[in-house]
Amino acid sequence: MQAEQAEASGRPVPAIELRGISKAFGPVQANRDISLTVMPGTIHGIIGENGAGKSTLMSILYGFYRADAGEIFIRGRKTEIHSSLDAIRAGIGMVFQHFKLVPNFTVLENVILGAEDGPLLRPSLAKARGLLRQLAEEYELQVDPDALVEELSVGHQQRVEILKALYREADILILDEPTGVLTPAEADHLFRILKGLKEQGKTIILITHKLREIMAITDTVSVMRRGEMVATVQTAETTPEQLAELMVGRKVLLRVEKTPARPGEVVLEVENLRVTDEDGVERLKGITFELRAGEILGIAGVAGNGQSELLEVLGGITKGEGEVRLAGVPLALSGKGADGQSRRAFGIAHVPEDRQKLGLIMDFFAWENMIFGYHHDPAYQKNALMMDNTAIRRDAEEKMHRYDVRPPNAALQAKAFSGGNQQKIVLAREMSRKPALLLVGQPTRGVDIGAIEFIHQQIIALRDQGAAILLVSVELDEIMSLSDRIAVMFDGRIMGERLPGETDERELGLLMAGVAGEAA
Amino acid sequence: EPGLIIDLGGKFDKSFNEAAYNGAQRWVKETGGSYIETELQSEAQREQNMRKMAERGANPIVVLGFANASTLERVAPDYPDTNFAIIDMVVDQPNVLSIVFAEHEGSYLVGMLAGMKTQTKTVGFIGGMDIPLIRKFACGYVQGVKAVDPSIRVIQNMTGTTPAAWNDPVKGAELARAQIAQGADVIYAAAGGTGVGVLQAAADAGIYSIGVDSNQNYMHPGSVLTSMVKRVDNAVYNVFKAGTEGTFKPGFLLMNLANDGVGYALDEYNAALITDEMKAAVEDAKAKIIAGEIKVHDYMSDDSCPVE
Amino acid sequence: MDFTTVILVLDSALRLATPLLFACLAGLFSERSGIFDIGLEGKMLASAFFSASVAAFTGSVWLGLLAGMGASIFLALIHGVASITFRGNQLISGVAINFLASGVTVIVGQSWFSLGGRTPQLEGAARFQEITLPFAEALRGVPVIGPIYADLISGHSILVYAGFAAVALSWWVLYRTRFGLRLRAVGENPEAVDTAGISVIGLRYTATIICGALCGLAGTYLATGLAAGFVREMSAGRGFIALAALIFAKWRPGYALLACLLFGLLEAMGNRFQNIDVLGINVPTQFMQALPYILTVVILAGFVGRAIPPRAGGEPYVKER
Amino acid sequence: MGRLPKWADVALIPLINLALALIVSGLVVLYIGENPIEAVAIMVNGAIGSTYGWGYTLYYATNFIFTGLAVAVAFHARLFNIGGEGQAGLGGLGVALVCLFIPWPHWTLALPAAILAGALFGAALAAVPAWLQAKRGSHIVITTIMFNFIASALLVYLLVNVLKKPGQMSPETARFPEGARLPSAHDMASWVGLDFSKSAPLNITFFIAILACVAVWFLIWRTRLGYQIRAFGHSEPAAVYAGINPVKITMVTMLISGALAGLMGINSVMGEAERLVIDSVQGAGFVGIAVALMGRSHPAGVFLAALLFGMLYQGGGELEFEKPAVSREMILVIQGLVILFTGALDNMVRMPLEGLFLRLRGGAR
Ligand SMILES: Nc1ncnc2c1ncn2[C@@H]1O[C@H](COP(=O)(O)OP(=O)(O)OP(=O)(O)O)[C@@H](O)[C@H]1O
Ligand SMILES: Nc1ncnc2c1ncn2[C@@H]1O[C@H](COP(=O)(O)OP(=O)(O)OP(=O)(O)O)[C@@H](O)[C@H]1O
Ligand SMILES: [Mg+2]
Ligand SMILES: [Mg+2]
Repeated sequence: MQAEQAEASGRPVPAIELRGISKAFGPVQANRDISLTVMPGTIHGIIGENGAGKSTLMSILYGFYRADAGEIFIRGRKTEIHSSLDAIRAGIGMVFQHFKLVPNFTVLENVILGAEDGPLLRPSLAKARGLLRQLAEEYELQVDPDALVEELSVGHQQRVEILKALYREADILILDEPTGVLTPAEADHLFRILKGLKEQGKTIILITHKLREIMAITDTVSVMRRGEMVATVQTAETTPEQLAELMVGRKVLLRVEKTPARPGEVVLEVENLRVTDEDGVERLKGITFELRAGEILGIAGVAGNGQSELLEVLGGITKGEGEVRLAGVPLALSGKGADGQSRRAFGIAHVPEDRQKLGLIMDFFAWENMIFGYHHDPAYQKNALMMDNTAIRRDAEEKMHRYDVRPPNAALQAKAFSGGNQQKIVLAREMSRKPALLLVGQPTRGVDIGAIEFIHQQIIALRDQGAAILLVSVELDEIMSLSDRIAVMFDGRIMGERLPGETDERELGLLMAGVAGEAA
Repeated sequence: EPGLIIDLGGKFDKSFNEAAYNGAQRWVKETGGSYIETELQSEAQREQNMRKMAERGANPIVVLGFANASTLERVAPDYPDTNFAIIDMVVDQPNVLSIVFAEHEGSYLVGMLAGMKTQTKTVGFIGGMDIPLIRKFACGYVQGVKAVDPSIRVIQNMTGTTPAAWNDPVKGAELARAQIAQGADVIYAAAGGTGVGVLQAAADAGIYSIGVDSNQNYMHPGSVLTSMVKRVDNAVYNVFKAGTEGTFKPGFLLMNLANDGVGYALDEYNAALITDEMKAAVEDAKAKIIAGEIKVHDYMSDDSCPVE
Repeated sequence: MDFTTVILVLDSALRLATPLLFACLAGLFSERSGIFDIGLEGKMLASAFFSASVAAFTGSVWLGLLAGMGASIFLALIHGVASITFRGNQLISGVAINFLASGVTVIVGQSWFSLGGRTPQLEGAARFQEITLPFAEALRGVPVIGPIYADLISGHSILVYAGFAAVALSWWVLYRTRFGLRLRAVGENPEAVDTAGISVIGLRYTATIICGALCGLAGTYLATGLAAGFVREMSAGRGFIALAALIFAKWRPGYALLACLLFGLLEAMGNRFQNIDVLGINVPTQFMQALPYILTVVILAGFVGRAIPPRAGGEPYVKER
Repeated sequence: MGRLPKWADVALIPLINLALALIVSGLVVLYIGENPIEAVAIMVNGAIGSTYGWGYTLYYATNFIFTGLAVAVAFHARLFNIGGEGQAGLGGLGVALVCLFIPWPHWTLALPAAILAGALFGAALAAVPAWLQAKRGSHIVITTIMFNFIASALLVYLLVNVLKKPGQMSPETARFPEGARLPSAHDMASWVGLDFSKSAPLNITFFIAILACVAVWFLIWRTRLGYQIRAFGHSEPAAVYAGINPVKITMVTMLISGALAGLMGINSVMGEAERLVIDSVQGAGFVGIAVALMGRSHPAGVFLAALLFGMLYQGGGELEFEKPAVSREMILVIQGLVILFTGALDNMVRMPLEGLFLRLRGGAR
């Protein structure tokens, strides 16, 4: 009925229209009376701080969660979406923030899961193989159909998710923070794909924290804050500053303010460092560099080129060979002393890339997490046997205030915090001890811009207090704006070093792609 | 009102406990009396149930099984007016009657039958757990077999080392098959519920088996050669009867071949299997044992067996 | 050890492996779907009892089989309701089912047969008889192959062959059908299944029912194939051994066959070689009886690496925290 | 933050669960032709109606506390120790050896030595599976199952061939000498002038069990080792990141777990039987799994669950004694139902109840 009206009036029918959607998780009101209209054949961006309710809203649209109230119209028709099956039937596909793939299945198996043609697999697999090849060509979505998903890079896993949606003939595609885990090159590639899809007439909803991306690719953008939809504007008619303000409710600095570095003594010397993984593959093939006090060395590179291994071997998590000296003292790379405890005793702090898997115990309280790794510290012991929980809590609460963790309640479990705040807990723990060397991986992954600003300020403050900082990030922006020196890694080697003022993204991009040296 | 405490194997273990239960039931049927009965569920209940019985006024109280001895030793003095009877063990207290069976003698006789019946000169023995009581059975059996022909081989197997050893007919059957494969054509099972499987496997393979404790001849007529009966039922019946008639005498009672406390079962189910010569030979040996002319070595006397 | 002995030991191993195999496959389906099941033992016991009872009543082992599977599926559904619908602790539910089965079988058995929880001995058509395969007798004389065919391969109850078929079928279902794909997926990442528009609950219940059916076969074989009637607690820990075999097998049907055959073989050897002398010293029976378990540990430590269970195993699927 | 008031969470729901379990049990009791209400009365009265009942209830509970704590401690490191049965058996052996072969002048000296021996033997049996898990990745569930069998074989061998009094029928050791006998509840009550049933097997070990609960609580939630155990249990990669050594934690946790199981020997072997018999554990190792699961691996929960199981054992025993038609298997069924309803079907009651409270609160607002 509505569809007919709209057609009669000559306006195009919205691809999606949400009216009055509300959803509560127990006491948390994740979505409050949200209305949203997305026009067909457009790319519609959604931004908002961590926990604003973006993912929840999209999960409702996809039938993963059930809304407490509200209506959904797809192409003008009121649609009941009770399960993902309903959404798939309505032509909606979704790429979740945390991928929903079966890790030990092949790409092909993941793609056909739930969309098989008959009770036997063989015909489905054959058909999917053909279709996948076709899609790959059409949209630059190349991925080996027989590879195990767990062995793919994150970028490729994402392609599998997109292929899954396209295989189900989705013409409305929702992507939740798709670039959070991608390298710039991968992100560019994704955007090309999205543009291609748009040209085919598909509708795309894109959730992201990166204003640059919003500006670059979307047609329309909606802003969410604390469960509510606060604005929807045409991208062409807005600015990043304005969006940031809408999101956070105050003015945000989008550029990092820092003074030039004043490097001091050499703190870390790494010589011919090698790491071989369990399968016998050499991951680090002889790394050599130096890092001084009061200096940030940014390691750029496409994920999977040895940056993770570099952090892990320096942090004492994995074994390696070669020579590493901290303030002149050699560090054990295998056997006794090659563990996280000893590294911390040396004053090495480590903010791991994967905060949920390594940096935190999700079921522990914030105060327990605040001493994780430092549980031997005499300040936390009451006597030879007992830990001093009162002191630990007090210490934790103080740090949570200082690092603006929200809510500053040390008695909550880590999993109760949003991603950005989880990251702040890890940073508070590792940075507040004034380490001689800070290893930090992907400090702002999945973190909203308000928090990014804060985290960047803290890292620079620590540098200015004289710490040496090794920063690994796949965000070239972040590397460019924070680092005092930039090293680019490719295939387990350092391809070259640059000063941020004397290089640009293009040159770094070439180095990251393995195009070596001065020729670039 | 007499009392009966059934041991951990359970009332229907197809052998020891069940025989006791049957004895009590026979007494009920014949006298119309009633008695108190309880089954142990755990080791700790031994003392609990003995005391409860006594405090309830049960008299006499029959406890089954050697495992109760040291508990009874402790409990009996506290109830001097109550009479106790313990089966399979000697407890030296003024109000306790200890009833012990000469299982080795009965086993000797069935061993002879096995020795005479075997064509392959190989017979088998399957016990539940490798404990002294079972060795006592085995030792008597082997002596009987060797008395017929010292060249006959006896294969001995035990079922296991956990309580499941007494209730695993599947394993019993498998052990029997293994023995059959090694040539055994008569197998004596002294393994509680496990024996059910032994008897079954023997029947399936068309060889002979020997039951234990109760008369199990009826289970596979034509295949169960005989059963080494241990008249626990008689013991319980007699104690109950003596108790109610006021003739209960504490002390020591040996149930052996002489007083039909043990023996081999002969009935319509196995009549065809036991020839007259076999029967004569066994009866002869039985008489000699009673007369003391044949001494069957009791494993318990020195924890060893002269033959293997 | 001569050739005949080898054949006979292997023959025994086959029989002993079969109940383990059914139970192991049962656990495989359940755990592959993400439902841990330590109640295999109880389900086996219940099905042993009900199959033997119904076979005793009706004289038909096939009706017994149906009853055994029915009883086992019923217990499996209790497990399903507890762990799928009510998201209870799967280990607790399994433990409870073991207790229930131990008790109920004897109580009901006593009230039906008054044989102290035993069923009457089964005879004739109330039991699964051994099947002689075609030409078994004719080929017996052929050296090597003859005895292998006639004594080892031929002469088992139909359920033994069904056990082998079940392995192949399980493999095929798991890796070659849509259902298998979804089942494997739901044990690894139920969210992937859910977002693909498939019911996680439906899949898990189906797996649970298959688990029940297979445990039913295991129990039925115990009571009507290997033995001829039910005796209380006759499963004698085989459900736990099957669980061990499942881990050993890394949750794969082919390996499950190998693991169960290995356990069967170790037990058969333990049965066969209980009394041996080593250098004139008589090895205690107890040592020989413990040997299968010791060897299991040795093999596990020496040859089998880390076993990674299905990732979503043991955790109820909860969408909203 | 919970959706239910605390009192409903800790008291109301368990009580409803228990009631449901008893109702279903009642149906089974009806089936065999007995009066279920009378049956419950007998059970409750038998379990806690007299010092005698308490004496047995708490004796059983003591066993279950030890085996339950053993499972619980291992659970915190995400290790599933099914070997409690064997570890407790071997612990009993250790206790027996110490009591038999050292002439103790007084129990106060014998007890610490027996504690040490029981713990040591229990830990020793857990050590091999622990080491194999830590070093070789051999699944601890399999290895501990296997070690139960190995332990029972060893115990049977020793009791039959080595420790048995010669010429004695039963495979059990001699009774421990006077100096190695623990004071029973009766003795202890008489020290303070109270009267306690003379026959109940409850003994001083009960207090050791309570101490063990406190010690485990302390270990898990107050010490650095406990912190490391919990962290390792929640996430092994994170533990490695924090410099916690997986091999060390696996070993230490399993040794503690085995030692706790081994301590059960103090109660059953030294306190009650005063000799080592075959199968002295009697399935308490397996009950310990249920106890730990129902107690949510928390020492207080383990204590309560052990108490509940103690009551079921003792009350069930009385019921079986009083009612000839009720067999000991009936008690297994009741236990199974209690485990099922209170442990696994918790949400069946919780979910509707949460809805109810939410509506009540909403109405109040
Ligand atoms: N399954 C859930 N159960 C309970 N609370 C939830 C659940 N999912 C989300 N929430 C809560 O709902 C709120 C909105 O979460 P949501 O994931 O939608 O935020 P978001 O905008 O996607 O944040 P981010 O940018 O960090 O991804 C948060 O407070 C979150 O903690
Ligand atoms: N405050 C500290 N900071 C860093 N390292 C420390 C600190 N205190 C102790 N360590 C190191 O941690 C290791 C273990 O410390 P310690 O011996 O005090 O505890 P522990 O109880 O033996 O450890 P665990 O609980 O792991 O057995 C040693 O290598 C020690 O040097
Ligand atoms: Mg989100
Ligand atoms: Mg230490």
